[in-house]
Amino acid sequence: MDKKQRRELIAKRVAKELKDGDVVNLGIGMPTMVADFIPEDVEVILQSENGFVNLGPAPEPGQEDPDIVNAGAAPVTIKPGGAFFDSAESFAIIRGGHVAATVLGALEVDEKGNLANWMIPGKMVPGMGGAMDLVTGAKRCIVAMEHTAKGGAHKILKECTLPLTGRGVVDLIVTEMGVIEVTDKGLVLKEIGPGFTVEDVQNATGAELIIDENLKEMEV
Amino acid sequence: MDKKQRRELIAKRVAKELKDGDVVNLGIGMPTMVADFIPEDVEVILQSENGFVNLGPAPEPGQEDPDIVNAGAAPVTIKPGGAFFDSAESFAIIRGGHVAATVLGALEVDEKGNLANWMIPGKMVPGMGGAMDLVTGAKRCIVAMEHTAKGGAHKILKECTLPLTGRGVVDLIVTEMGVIEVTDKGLVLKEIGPGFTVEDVQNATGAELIIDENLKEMEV
Amino acid sequence: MDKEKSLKDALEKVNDGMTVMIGGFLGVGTPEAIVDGLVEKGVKDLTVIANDTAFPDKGIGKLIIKKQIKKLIASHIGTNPETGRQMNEGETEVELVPQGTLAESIRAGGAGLGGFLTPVGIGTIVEQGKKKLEVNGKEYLLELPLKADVALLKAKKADRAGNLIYSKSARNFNPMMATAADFVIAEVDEIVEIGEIDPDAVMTPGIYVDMIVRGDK
Amino acid sequence: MDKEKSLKDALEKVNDGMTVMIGGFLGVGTPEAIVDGLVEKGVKDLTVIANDTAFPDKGIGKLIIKKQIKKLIASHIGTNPETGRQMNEGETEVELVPQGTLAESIRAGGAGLGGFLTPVGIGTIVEQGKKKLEVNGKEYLLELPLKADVALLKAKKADRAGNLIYSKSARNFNPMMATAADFVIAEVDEIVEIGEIDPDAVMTPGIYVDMIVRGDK
Repeated sequence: MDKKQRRELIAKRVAKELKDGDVVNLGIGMPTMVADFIPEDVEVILQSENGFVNLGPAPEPGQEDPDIVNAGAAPVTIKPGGAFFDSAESFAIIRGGHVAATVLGALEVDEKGNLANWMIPGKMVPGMGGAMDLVTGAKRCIVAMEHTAKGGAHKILKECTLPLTGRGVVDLIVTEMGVIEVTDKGLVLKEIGPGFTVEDVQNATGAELIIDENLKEMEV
Repeated sequence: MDKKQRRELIAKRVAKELKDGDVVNLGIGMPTMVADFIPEDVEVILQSENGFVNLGPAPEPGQEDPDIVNAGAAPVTIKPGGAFFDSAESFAIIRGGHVAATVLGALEVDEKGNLANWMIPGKMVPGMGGAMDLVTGAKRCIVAMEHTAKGGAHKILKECTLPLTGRGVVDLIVTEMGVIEVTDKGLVLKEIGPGFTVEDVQNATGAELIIDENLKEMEV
Repeated sequence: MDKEKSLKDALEKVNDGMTVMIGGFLGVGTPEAIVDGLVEKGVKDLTVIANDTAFPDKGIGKLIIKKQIKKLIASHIGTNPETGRQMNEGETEVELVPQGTLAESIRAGGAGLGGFLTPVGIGTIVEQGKKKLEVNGKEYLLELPLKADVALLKAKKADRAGNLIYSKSARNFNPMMATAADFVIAEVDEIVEIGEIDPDAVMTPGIYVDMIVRGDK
Repeated sequence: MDKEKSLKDALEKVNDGMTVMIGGFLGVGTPEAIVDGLVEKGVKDLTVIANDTAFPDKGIGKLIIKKQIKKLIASHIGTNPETGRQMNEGETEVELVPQGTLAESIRAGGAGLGGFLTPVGIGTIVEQGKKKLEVNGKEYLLELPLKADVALLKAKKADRAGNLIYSKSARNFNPMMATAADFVIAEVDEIVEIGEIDPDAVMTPGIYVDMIVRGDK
């Protein structure tokens, strides 16, 4: 798989986690791609933390409205039935548990469900934006990322080393190598990515994996 | 003076305290009458705590809108330039210091500026409604009331005996007998009502009055 | 997804012993058809969170008269003498809360806040049993969030996705209550198709609203 | 009372060393004409409270490039690399705040609250120096209100009384900032007469707004 294929695989698998009627916030980057793979018969309401629900796809070129952008400032649309609101209301929705799921990338995630994705001290400090609110407030937090960093460095760890975005917040990790659930007992490998062995996944992971007794091929 | 004249005198005098551009909340009852005596050249914006600004006078009979009422459920109007909002916003306005003055009646008020106007234990417990928020949040709290209760019982006291609406909140007391400012040193009689002597006012007051060196006739 | 249901469907969601928020200010902005339905259904032992108990023949006042409320959390009961009588005789538990604190507590419940600091009530009996904190030399009460099993709202207009528009001073407590209950039902005068409400004009986003029913109008 | 004034009048209200709130999300909903005026005026040592610093050539980013900001309180600076550079080299003090906490802190400042309890930031460096409280077995951070000397807003439309209507996702932080500053200036695309805005459609009541100026559009 090349990078594009890996990312599509991950986005497709995450899309299957979303249920009809769910209010979902997708992070910028790969998580945004998830929207492209939601089945026709599943109505997911996308929330954009800069202030609206029913986020739609990018407009046709020339049809951009400078006042309708996503949380990454890219031009988007609003679908019928949507609503705009201010930032206090937007985060009342997020913090108040009115978002069924948030999908975010990660720099590191660990077996306690801790998540680090907002800064690398001394190097990259973009700020947490709405990420801390989202991982704390959303009912379900799904990490969507490539399994390892450049050079194969582990991103799924026994314990995060970078400053946390949230403590014990992650529910599910979806990578090109598999689907991992965060449980009280540790990380449970539920599904395995196409072409990988359990050994491959364990070797690419910095924490011990519990292999689910019903381990399946990744459903995409 | 009969009761009606006393109440008009008080309302007229309170009206002179309101300045052009002030946002003002008038309590139900005599305070509401203040609106009738605001000079033409002074624009006061009345706030209604059930959710709007630019409260206007009662509508002509037959023109009532059931969805435009004041905080006492009486039909009113909204003047051009007004705005409706929800109760959280309404009390954000009040608590946040965006109301220049509130005018309320009192059961008791004392020399520390304490105010009691929301319950008589075992007898009348209507609830505080928005009164506690108003006396705490408004920049200025003006008590408008007849100087004594039925039978001449004191209402202006050394110390309130009834459960308080607010501690140290009252700035000014306006009665038919005079205008009294609440200061760090105590109650200062600034103006005296028509036909009364200083002795009359002191006898009708349950706290010691400091007589202002520039004591004047009540301006109405 | 069409959220319009019948009044009967709505009434099935409210059962004995539940905590129910009901919108309105002295009956203005209260879902009268739903309240009438609750009276008829005879649901009892309710904990009701509302600004007031309106009048004996209007709004929440009708639930008081029928003694369907076990506990009331409100800011004002003076316009319905029966509420005061039931309180004084120990028939109904009444917790009186400053109006702004009530509005903010409901908002906090919906917004996932653990509480807020307000200067309102300092030096009064509202302090009783509450934590006091000093911030920058000023004393505040820590007030806690309120939540409910069901919220019953009144709006002027809804689309089928549940986006709501309120009318004038009938807005009052409805928008906060829409955020703070497990199940949210709005009684509305008018239902329009999805897309007919300008997204900038929406006062309560449909994501908060589970069911809409037509009022009598 | 007509609140329309010139851009020059507006700029006179913003001076060296002030704390200024500026609306917008990555430049969308930021008063660009006022920001350009501040750049031209060369006002300095500002404490700016805003969601982000947009881009080097847009919105608040321009004030960063010109080094007019002494301290920044924001949730995100990643789209303007110069902000990060100034922070890392100690040229500009940057306080990063979770976006929802920032919005709520500004709201609390305007609403007269002494603070609020949020679960956001628990277990992270956001905890540092903050009081923690447990409510019903859950841990919360006590976050404090934010206020400013001046708030600079962008709205689509105003009437001469200062009632504001925002456009789509350009609303963002503007409504809260309108409530939390001693002096509030809104840059708007269109000014209409008093009475031309439906009181139910007002997003920021004019009582919060001291001055309106026309933007470039």
